[in-house]
Amino acid sequence: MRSSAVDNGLRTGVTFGIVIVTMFLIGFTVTGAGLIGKLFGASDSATPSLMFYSLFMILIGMWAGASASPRPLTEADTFKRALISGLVAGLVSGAIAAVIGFIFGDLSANKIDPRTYLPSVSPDSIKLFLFNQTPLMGSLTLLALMTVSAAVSAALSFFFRSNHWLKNKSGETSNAARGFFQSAGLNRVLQSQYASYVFWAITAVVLIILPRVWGSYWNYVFGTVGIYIILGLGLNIITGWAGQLVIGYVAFFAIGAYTFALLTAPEPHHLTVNFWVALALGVLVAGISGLLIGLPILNLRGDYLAIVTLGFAEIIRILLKSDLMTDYTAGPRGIRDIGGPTILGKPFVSDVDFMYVIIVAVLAVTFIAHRLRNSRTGKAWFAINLDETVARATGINAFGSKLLALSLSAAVAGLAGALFASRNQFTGPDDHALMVSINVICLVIVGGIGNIPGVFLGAFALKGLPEILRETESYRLLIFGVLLVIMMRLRPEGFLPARRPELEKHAAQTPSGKEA
Amino acid sequence: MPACIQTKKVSKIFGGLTAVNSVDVVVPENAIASIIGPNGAGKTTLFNCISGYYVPEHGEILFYDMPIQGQPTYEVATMGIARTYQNIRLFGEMTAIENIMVGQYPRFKAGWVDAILSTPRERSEEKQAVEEGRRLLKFVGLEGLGDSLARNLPYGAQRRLEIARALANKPRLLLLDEPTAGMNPQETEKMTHFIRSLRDELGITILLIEHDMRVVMGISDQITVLDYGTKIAEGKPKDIQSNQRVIEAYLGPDVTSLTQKYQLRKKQRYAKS
Amino acid sequence: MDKPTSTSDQGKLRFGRYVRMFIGIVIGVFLVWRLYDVLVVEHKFGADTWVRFGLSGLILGGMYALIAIGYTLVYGIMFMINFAHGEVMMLGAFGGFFVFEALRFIPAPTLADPKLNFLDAHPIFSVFLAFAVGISISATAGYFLEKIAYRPLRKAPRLILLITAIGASIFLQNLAMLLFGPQRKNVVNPDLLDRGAGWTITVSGNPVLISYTGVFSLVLSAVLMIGLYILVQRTKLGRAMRSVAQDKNTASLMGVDVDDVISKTFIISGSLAGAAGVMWGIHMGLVNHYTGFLPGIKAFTAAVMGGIGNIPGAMLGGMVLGIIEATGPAALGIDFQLKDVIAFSILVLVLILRPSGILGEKLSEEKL
Amino acid sequence: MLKVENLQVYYGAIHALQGVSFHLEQGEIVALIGANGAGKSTVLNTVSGILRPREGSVAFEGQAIHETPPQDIVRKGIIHVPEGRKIFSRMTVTENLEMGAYTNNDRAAINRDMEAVFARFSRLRERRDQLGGTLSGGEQQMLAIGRGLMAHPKLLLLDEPSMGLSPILVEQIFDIIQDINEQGTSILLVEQNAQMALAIADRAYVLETGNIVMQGTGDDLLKDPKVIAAYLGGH
Repeated sequence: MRSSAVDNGLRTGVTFGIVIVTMFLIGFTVTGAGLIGKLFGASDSATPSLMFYSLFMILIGMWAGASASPRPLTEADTFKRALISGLVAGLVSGAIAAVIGFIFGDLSANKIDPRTYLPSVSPDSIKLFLFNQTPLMGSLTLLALMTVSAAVSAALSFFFRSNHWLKNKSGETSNAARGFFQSAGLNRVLQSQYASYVFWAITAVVLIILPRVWGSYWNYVFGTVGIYIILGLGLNIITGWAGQLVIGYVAFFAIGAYTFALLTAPEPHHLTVNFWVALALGVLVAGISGLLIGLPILNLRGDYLAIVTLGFAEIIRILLKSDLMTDYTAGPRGIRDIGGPTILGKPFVSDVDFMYVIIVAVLAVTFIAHRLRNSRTGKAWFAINLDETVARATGINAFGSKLLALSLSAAVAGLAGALFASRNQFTGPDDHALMVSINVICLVIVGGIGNIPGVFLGAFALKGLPEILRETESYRLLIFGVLLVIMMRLRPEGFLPARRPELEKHAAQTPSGKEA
Repeated sequence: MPACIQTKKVSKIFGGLTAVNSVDVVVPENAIASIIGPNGAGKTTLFNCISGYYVPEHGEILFYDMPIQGQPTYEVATMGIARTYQNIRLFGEMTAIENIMVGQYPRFKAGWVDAILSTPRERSEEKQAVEEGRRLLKFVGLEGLGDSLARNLPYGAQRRLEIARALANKPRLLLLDEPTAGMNPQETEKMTHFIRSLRDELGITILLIEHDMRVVMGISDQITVLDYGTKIAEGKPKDIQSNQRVIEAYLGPDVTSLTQKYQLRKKQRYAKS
Repeated sequence: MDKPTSTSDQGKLRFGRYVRMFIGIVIGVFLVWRLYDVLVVEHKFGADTWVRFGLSGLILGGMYALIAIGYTLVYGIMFMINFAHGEVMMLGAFGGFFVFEALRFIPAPTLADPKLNFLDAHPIFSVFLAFAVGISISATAGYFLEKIAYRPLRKAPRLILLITAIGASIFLQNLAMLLFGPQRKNVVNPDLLDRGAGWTITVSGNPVLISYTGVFSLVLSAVLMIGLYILVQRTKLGRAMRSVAQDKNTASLMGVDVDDVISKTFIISGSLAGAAGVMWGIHMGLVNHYTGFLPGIKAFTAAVMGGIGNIPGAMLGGMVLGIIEATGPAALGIDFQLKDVIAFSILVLVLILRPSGILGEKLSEEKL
Repeated sequence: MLKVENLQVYYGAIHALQGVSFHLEQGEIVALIGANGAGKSTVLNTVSGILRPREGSVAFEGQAIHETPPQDIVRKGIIHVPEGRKIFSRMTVTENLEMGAYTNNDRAAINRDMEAVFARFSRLRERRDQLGGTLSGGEQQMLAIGRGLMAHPKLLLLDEPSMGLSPILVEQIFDIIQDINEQGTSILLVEQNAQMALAIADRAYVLETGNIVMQGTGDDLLKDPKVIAAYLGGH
């Protein structure tokens, strides 16, 4: 059964109405306008201009209109149907927003500040929401803006979807592009060995030069990104390949960081172990703790395993934070003055130098992950992930394999933790909250679970982008939550899905007669 | 000939229900043996006991005179017992050749350290694995399909790939759970030949569960009949075909008279209307 | 027939059994030592203190039980850990808080007290309204959570559902934080339910306060639990829920609309969580966006402890966990800061040592 | 009454039904026979709405039902007694029967129907308060059929009712099937025990790898040499 155009519009309208009101209530309308302003190169001013706010609302209205316009397009779908859907969607969402806007505008006019209960709704944001007009005029403007933009966008999207000319044209161009690449033999060039040498050479040069030129702020940002890449690659082993979700991954990060910190900081144990030794020990202790924690729990079913690891992580964090451990781990205050790297006795602690350390670590872990991925061990992990029972029946010691995967993951997390502590020259219990794990899980999933380039993409998108879009800082976790839900629904394999290697073809291409 | 696999009074009980009841089966080396019986007779349960999924409550299972009951599944597999499943269970998200390479797992030694360092051992093993995988693909008639995902293969190809994966470990005993289920007569015919060639060319002992009597009677050296978890008959195909208890188990004691009774009742019904 | 009730994976059994035995012995020895130390050697607390702890444990346990039932119902029917369940409870707590705040602003002057507000003038109605609103909000949240986030994933692997639930949990928590601000809010009860008011009894010469809010919470949780039990055991909807939990396909062959039953299950568990949330506000007095997280995980622990999928088990598990948490730090002579460590340790230990829970049947692996 | 045309059903990449067509008239017993994995149960699951066909149609009393969800198909009078009985093992016998009458809201009528089921299967009356899981195989099969009857089926789909039952019980079950049919319920029967199925069926279809390869009256197929060779064990 097909829903009528009005129904369709009504449903979309209510959804978008709620979204707009929520955005207003959490102050995102102001942030959104600011983001649009930034897009157009406007300088960071405290109050975004009315123009950018209008543009922001128009974009939302157009989105509403586009999603309201009927899909899939059949013969019976007429232009009228699309227009009605869009119009209704705009009208309804606009009306919902207008009513709420009017209420708040009226309250504000009567000098009632809603910030006691809704701290994000400032008088400025109310004024902006109502286009700096009176409550009545403002809400009417809101209504009109939404209706018009939704209707226009519904009509436009009708044309885009129905217009065969456009569809064919774009198909042709992409074909043409592909043809060009093929005919020019670009593919072969790109795949040739020299190309990869050139690529690596350029990458190396860039990686050597960049930390020197872009200043300590970007070194800090990309240092964090690098540490999260390491964490992501580590989690990928146990979760992406072996298929065991570990929510409490941060526990191993904390173990690595604390091991390193306690060995190199003057307080509380007066140890000044060499950076490299402490780093190795941090990795080792984290790996062993992965082994020990894994022993009793790795036979648990997937979701139980996830929750148990969460329990472990919380226990470790609460213990670190408690007074009980103050003598051993410096308690809630954390550990200061953690040592930095030295090479041949020379300190190596400037932000540029440390960036190199992180780059080397990222490359090393990437290399290891790459080597493991399609090895015999890696295949065993993936087999366990897909069907543990059958994997066992083909001779794989599933428990042992999972234990190995968890230990390796934990060791990598230990490395990340040690680097993190060393770079910040500080570590405390709050560095190791559950949100670190959630961040890592998000970036692995968003990038493409089980895929190495996916981890890079995910880390840049989830740790790098928010640094650039500073306005969104407080909305970051909210967006993560939505992102997780949407990814699981639409694209659980992530933006860069993992690909299987082509072994048969590869073997066929190498002249097999020689070695026989 | 030595016994390849032998069960001695094996019983498996599920919550009070005896699924397999004191069953003795002896399969000589290099034989093709079948287990038949009505649905729910305990055939697959017996398979699961042999391959190590279940630990039988009573009895012993001997593989070349070595007791294997209670051994973990992966060790049973490593010793040389491979199996297929009634409802094909491949690693769907892996390619065909990778499925076979997982099957080869116990035969190779390279560990994670080898993988990271890319030691000569790991490189030569990997090369050997791919080579043998391709040979196996060719053997089961899937040449050229090695790089397609297992779940995208057609039904018949999936069945053959599953057997190829089982063969990858060079097993001495192969357990086949309804290898011709869902096949048409021509495909069944081919599969029958294929199973025989496994024994003749590779020297593998085969124990299979099968419902298609043409297949069973055609290739079995020995047939064991289970009913309600109990062995009710054992012997050569000819003996089984004429065994009264087997006929009863499959068709009921006086199926002819029942058939006549029901046909009569049908006639009366037609007469009425 | 061939569905296994017990699988042997000797590999893990052999390994696991020793590890588990070792852990069990270590824990046992530790417990005996600490209990002996605290109860016999030091004799730190009098009977009155234990009564006080026990009481607050019971009250806490009642709330845990209500939340735990939600986990168990949803797990029984969908085999998923509804990680966002704690957040559903938090929304209910906010609902109750806002009702009290709103009613406090409505004047209801009487001759005796011209400054009287509605909340104090009609406390019973106010509390009733708070529960009605809190429960409705949580029930609605549960309903939409299932409909928007979980329903499209009906056939997806469990891990995908779990990640979705984690996503929903993060979303709801941060939404609440952005909407209502990160600071804690004091829930101002009507005078009748003042947290300091109650009956005083004397135990070994010392007074012990039995607060009205505590008794109220305990009674209400008991009533709700009994009501739920009757709903599940005696009504048509309850039968439908149980049938869907056992076998969705067969249930639909009986004419049961599986989607509808799952929706209703989420509404019911949301309602119970909402009730627990409002109670939490009334009894504990503080509400913020983080209110649901810890009780949620602890209630999950309780559900697992009682055998997940088992309703009486969830009730029992909640009660036991509440009492352990309240008396544990004192009984073991450790810092009260570490009471959450006790709860999490129980979570970890139960899952390691007896994942089927106290009342649970042996968990059958659904797929061999 | 039931008309199935060109049914195409897939499990992932596997083509389980490759264009199955058949029909069933009011009052008939129609049997589907074939080897394991031939697609018999798939046909029943598609008719009762658990599976959706990729192509083809199922019509019941002239109405297309192949896109109707199972719970609504039940309300039209098609009751499916699934393979392996699938009784609710953690519910009592009475509760199982009440589940069968789920679509009925008339308490008195439900009690009458339950009496009728108990009259037919007296063993169930003795065990009315026992949990379904504690019943023997034969009792479970009776409960499954009784549960199906609680919904007043116009068409009863029976999947392997004789599976795992001793010969005496098989005879009882087949007697009951005929009784039910003579009281006016049409029956679509899937059976491994081809001999018995053909004996009671008015008409039958033979399935092989998702295709219907033979059809005819039950009596004719019983005599067909090809059927005898393939499905009757050559006796």
